[in-house]
Amino acid sequence: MSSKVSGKEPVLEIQNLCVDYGLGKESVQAVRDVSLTLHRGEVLGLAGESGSGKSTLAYGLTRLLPPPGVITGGKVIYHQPGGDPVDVLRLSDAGLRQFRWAETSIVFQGAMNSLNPVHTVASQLMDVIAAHEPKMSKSARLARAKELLKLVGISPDRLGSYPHQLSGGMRQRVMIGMALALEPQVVIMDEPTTALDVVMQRQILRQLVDLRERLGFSVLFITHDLSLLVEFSDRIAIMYGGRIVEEAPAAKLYKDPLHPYSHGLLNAFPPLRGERRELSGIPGSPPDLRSMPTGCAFHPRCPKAFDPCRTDLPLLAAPADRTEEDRTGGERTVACWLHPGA
Amino acid sequence: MTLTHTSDQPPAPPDNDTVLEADGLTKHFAVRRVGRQAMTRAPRVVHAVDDVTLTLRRGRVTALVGESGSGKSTVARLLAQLYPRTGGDIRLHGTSVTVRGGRRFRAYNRKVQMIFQDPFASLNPVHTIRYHLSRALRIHGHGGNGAAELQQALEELLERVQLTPATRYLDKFPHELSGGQRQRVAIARALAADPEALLADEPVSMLDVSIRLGVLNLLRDLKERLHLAILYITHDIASARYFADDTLVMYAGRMVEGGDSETVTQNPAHPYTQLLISSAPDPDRIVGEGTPDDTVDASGGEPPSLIDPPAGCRFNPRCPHAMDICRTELPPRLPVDGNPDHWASCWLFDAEHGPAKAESAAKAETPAETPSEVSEYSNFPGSDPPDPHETRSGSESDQGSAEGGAR
Amino acid sequence: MKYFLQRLAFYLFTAWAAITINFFIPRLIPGDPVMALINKNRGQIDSHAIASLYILFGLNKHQSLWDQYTAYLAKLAHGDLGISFSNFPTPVSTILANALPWTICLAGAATIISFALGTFLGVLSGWLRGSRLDFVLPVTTFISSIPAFWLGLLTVATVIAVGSTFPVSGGYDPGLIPHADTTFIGSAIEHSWLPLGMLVITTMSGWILSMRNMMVTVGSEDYITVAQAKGLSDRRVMFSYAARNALLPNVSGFSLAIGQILGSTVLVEIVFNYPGIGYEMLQAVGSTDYPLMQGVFLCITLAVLVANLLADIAYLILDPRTRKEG
Amino acid sequence: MATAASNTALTSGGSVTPHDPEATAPDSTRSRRRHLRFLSSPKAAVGAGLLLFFTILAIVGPYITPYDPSARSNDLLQAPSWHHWFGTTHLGQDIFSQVVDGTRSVMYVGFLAGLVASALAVLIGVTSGYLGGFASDLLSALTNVFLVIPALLLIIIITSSLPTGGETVVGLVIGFTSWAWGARVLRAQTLSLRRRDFIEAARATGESTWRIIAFELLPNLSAVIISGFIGTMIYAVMSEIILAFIGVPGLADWNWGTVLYWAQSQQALAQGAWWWFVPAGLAIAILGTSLSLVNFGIDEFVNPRLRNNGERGAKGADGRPVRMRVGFTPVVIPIPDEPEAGTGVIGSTSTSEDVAQ
Repeated sequence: MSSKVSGKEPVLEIQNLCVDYGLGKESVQAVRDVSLTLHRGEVLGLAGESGSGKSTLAYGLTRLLPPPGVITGGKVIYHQPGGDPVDVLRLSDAGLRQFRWAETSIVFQGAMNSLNPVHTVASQLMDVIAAHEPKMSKSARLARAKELLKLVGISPDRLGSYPHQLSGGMRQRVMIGMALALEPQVVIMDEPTTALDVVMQRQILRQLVDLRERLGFSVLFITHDLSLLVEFSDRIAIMYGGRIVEEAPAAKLYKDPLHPYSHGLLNAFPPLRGERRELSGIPGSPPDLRSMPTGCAFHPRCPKAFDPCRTDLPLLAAPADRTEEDRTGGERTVACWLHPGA
Repeated sequence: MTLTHTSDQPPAPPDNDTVLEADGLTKHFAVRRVGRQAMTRAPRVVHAVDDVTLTLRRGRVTALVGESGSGKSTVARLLAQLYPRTGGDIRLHGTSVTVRGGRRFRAYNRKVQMIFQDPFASLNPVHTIRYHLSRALRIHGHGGNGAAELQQALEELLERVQLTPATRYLDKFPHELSGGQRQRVAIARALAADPEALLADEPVSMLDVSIRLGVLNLLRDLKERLHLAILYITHDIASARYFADDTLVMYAGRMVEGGDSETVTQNPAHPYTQLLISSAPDPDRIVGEGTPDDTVDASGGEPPSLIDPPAGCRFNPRCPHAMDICRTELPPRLPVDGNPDHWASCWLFDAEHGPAKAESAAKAETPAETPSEVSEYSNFPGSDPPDPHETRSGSESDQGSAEGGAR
Repeated sequence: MKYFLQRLAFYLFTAWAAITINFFIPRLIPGDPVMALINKNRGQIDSHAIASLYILFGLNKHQSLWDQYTAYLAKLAHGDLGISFSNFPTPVSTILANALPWTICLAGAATIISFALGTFLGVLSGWLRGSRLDFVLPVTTFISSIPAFWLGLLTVATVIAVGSTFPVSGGYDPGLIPHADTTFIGSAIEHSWLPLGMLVITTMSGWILSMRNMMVTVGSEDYITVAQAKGLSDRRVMFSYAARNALLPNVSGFSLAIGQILGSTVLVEIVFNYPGIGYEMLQAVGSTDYPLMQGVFLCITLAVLVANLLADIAYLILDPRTRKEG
Repeated sequence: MATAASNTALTSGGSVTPHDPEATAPDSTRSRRRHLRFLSSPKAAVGAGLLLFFTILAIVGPYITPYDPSARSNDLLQAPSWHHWFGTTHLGQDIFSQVVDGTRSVMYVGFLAGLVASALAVLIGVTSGYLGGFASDLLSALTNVFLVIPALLLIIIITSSLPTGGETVVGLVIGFTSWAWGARVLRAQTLSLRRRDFIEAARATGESTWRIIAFELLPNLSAVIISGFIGTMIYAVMSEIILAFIGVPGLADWNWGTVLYWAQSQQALAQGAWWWFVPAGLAIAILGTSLSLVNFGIDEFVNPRLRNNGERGAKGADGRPVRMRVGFTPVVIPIPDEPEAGTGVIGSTSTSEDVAQ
């Protein structure tokens, strides 16, 4: 939403990350050569339809991707405040355990299934604290758990509840509270509100933005709902076919999308206001990872496709035709032959 | 098959003729009582749908908007006669119809067909597209005589939903198609009956964002060519504005507002509709610095339990304008701003009880787009403890117990 | 509590059903079962036994079926299961009272050990899927297909072949009199090693396999990924998150297993001449001692019901979703 | 025994969930046809092969035995030899012939009981799952009663008190007492399928109830039904052998259980005649294993989570073999002889040099 916290200091740098499903001949590439930087304190939105690789990217960079996912290349550099940068992909199991949640936490799509059904909310809030701060006393952990629930607007007498006793919205709040338990630098949100109703969605997002301003963490926000991202994030990256096709500050992307896919996505949401006009969405179907089109993966659906699109892969670069403006208003990149790099 | 014979039919009635009507439609699901409860407690029911009245007209799309659990899908299934109703009436061309399976059911659903939300679940994974469509054609007597005619009918059906060439799709299994293609097959299956009314239960919400509009546009195109009456059920009020001629808003099993889509979305009258619209994602909205974001809302915007719904207006525990009467008396349909086609079930629009009428009417004229308007809704849904179910156990766990009883 | 009462009611109903089935079986058999029995035994049955057989089978033509049924229930209520005619005139209840403790101890110990061990191994092999522990799968599949009694036969043969003096027969040393002293209990424990071992080995595989499958299935639940994302220790994720949830279907599937364990126990007792119910069962089948068979059936059924009730209580404790409303 | 298979089948019910459209992992198997696909699992293939072997043996067994299994000879209690592959009994009977001849009885009872139990399970399970209401509760209670009552003892009592025996009677009795497990699984599956949209959609299309059950529901249950059939077969084979072993009268002269019965009753153990009981027991174990393997194949087919993912032998970033684990996605070094990871997947990838121009 507001861009007042947009620092330029990187906190998480993804460099040329590649993620496959499966090994050997049967494998498909779900994320291809993705580089993305999350800055301290910002909300970076990641949009795309199913199969675009946005969730795969999020799980891949935390190494939480379930089998048969494998990471086949790249680096994920985490910049500790006041410490040396670490490559998350090179961490040992123990190192990774220590790193997780303390530095980056995740809120998953299905709050319904993210909480262990057989343990109370308190026990699940407390076990993560115990795992990372073993010296903390039990009463201190309990106090912290109470504090966390209050933070997300849930009455502390809910501590003894089991997940099934909470509504969907409350569960998602509990997850957000849990994500903040160790005051991480980065919170990754994978469609955190998709399963919720719009009213609840807005309340939770509001709360999140508010917490972000108070606590200063960065958010990687993943959703298919681009209209939501425009409203709630500082910068937006659009993924298609496992690659990032455009990245720009939210307002800029909304006003002047460069990639035809971004343009199509923005036009896929009928507006609530203004003129009622015929919209078309994007023709065709999202690509099949097993048989990706050559060249630009979007070209079979692209209304503006021309010759190089079918054969040559456009790389993400600052568009030559927008550079002048972008020097003043912040960076943007796009992977499209209509806007080749400088 | 039948695609051409629409023109042979007796003079087609003009558009806007009433096809299907629901009058006071009510559905209560029994909650299974277990053990001791059977003796001690009164029979408990989930008030899924209460007193829903709506009209589907030829060549018009009517949207039914509501959040999950508001009963909107139940309305569709009641209209499709898949569930028996608890009360109220369903009239097809003015004739009351109650069917429960058998021949009369087929006769009814030849006129009224349904499209389901999830195209990944609504097609049987073990059957080909050909099987699905042939069955639908045969059941409704549109299969023609012999294989050649059937084949022709199948191809025409698929062409209608823009799956061409048809032969490429006929012998595929559902899992070999994408979501959008499956939903088109599901639409083709509904069209096989040559219906007059189509009940579309969130037909695009499971599809990828980029292809949703394609399917909606297809439905609109079909509506125009075949003069279908369409009920479009959705939780996305923006898509209702885009696609539907009329929009009805449901909250907790009751209808709260209705009217022309443009009017309802631009001048929402009922506080719930206003909340819904102010909550919908809207990239045009600029959230200003002055937004009181720090008013953390304690309970979240959760709808009430339908087992024991609040008395009076069901929205009263969350309503910022709630008056005493809202907690006791059910508001009737009241016209909004003297517009006979725009109504709201809200006491604010009652001449006698609406002290806030002038204020809210003024508000309704200026749609919720200024930051101050938005901020008003950020803190109202129950920062006070109005919702008894919220504090006890979430409404979902109540439903859980209902299901748990049924096991 | 509600759940518990429901289950209790169900078990009472089942007990009634089993008793009633027991009542009807001899009455549904075509022809005169008593004569058939007498013929089978070539007149070796005591004439008193014949009379008691007729009463037992309810072939008393003067009584209506309902009267026979109520009389049968009344007898049962007094613990009267009739008189065994292979051990005439010992009452069936006496025989069972002597045999039952042996079986309960053997089957109970076998159930607990095999469940605990099998579940643990299943948790490990499921959690470490794709590791060297995968060999567990084919091995346990094979073992679970071996009848326990046959494994018992092999063991007995081996023990005899190697000339060991390890006890392979009976429940205690022949010279001892059943009594609660250390010599006797020591002897009883020593005699129970082999039958117990056979039971544990063969029934454990079932638990391993089902637990492994459940671990694999539960492993892809979101909350496991969340637990990993939280950086919890591997042990905590494995036990407190994965195993804890994977255990639930296994506990609720207990009713299937307990019957089979008791079935296996009966057979193993036969092989090891163990003085439990199974051994009596073999005697009963050999001499077509009908009252004894019925008694054994009722006894085992009741034992199964009690075991199931215990499993339900365990489930109640383990799954918070079932004890929602207290 | 059936425990493992049954538990999996019960729990794998959850796997027939609506397809998740957001799933990012492509299911490579989806593109293939479904029928008999479970045989692609090596476990299932081995199991099916063994099963076929036993089936053929059951058909031709009695015709290919080298000796009459009941015929006595002077070779008393002999160890396995060229003349008597599995040795002889105390009466000089050829044990190999007994085992081969006995296959038919075992397989027949297994098939018959499996068929009867499956038919009952489908009838009761699907009906109670689909219909709902009081009748459904009643059938469910009946199922649970039969599930809890120790069936083996019931079978022993019934068969030993029946005046006439024989394989058919034994098979029927086993079938009639062991349907409950299958019925419970089918009921659970039917309940979950009934809520699926395609059943409702079929109703909304105007299909009749019987057609929905027969053409929409049952094909989706086929894996579970087959799995139940095989589970019952394992159980029936075990039960018949146990019956024969404890001497319940009325069974055929020769099956694997009677061989064990004579071995046990003639003190084969004490005489060190291991050949008397080892072959029959092994045959039971192998048949049971083969059936279990087929069921594993079906389980993996129904519940894709159980399938092994990925290939073996790949090396991780730390040089050790890759093991797929939840929560720790492996980081794999691409195989060196490939110039760039995944170039094979994209038809023609332009390199960065191309773009730079």
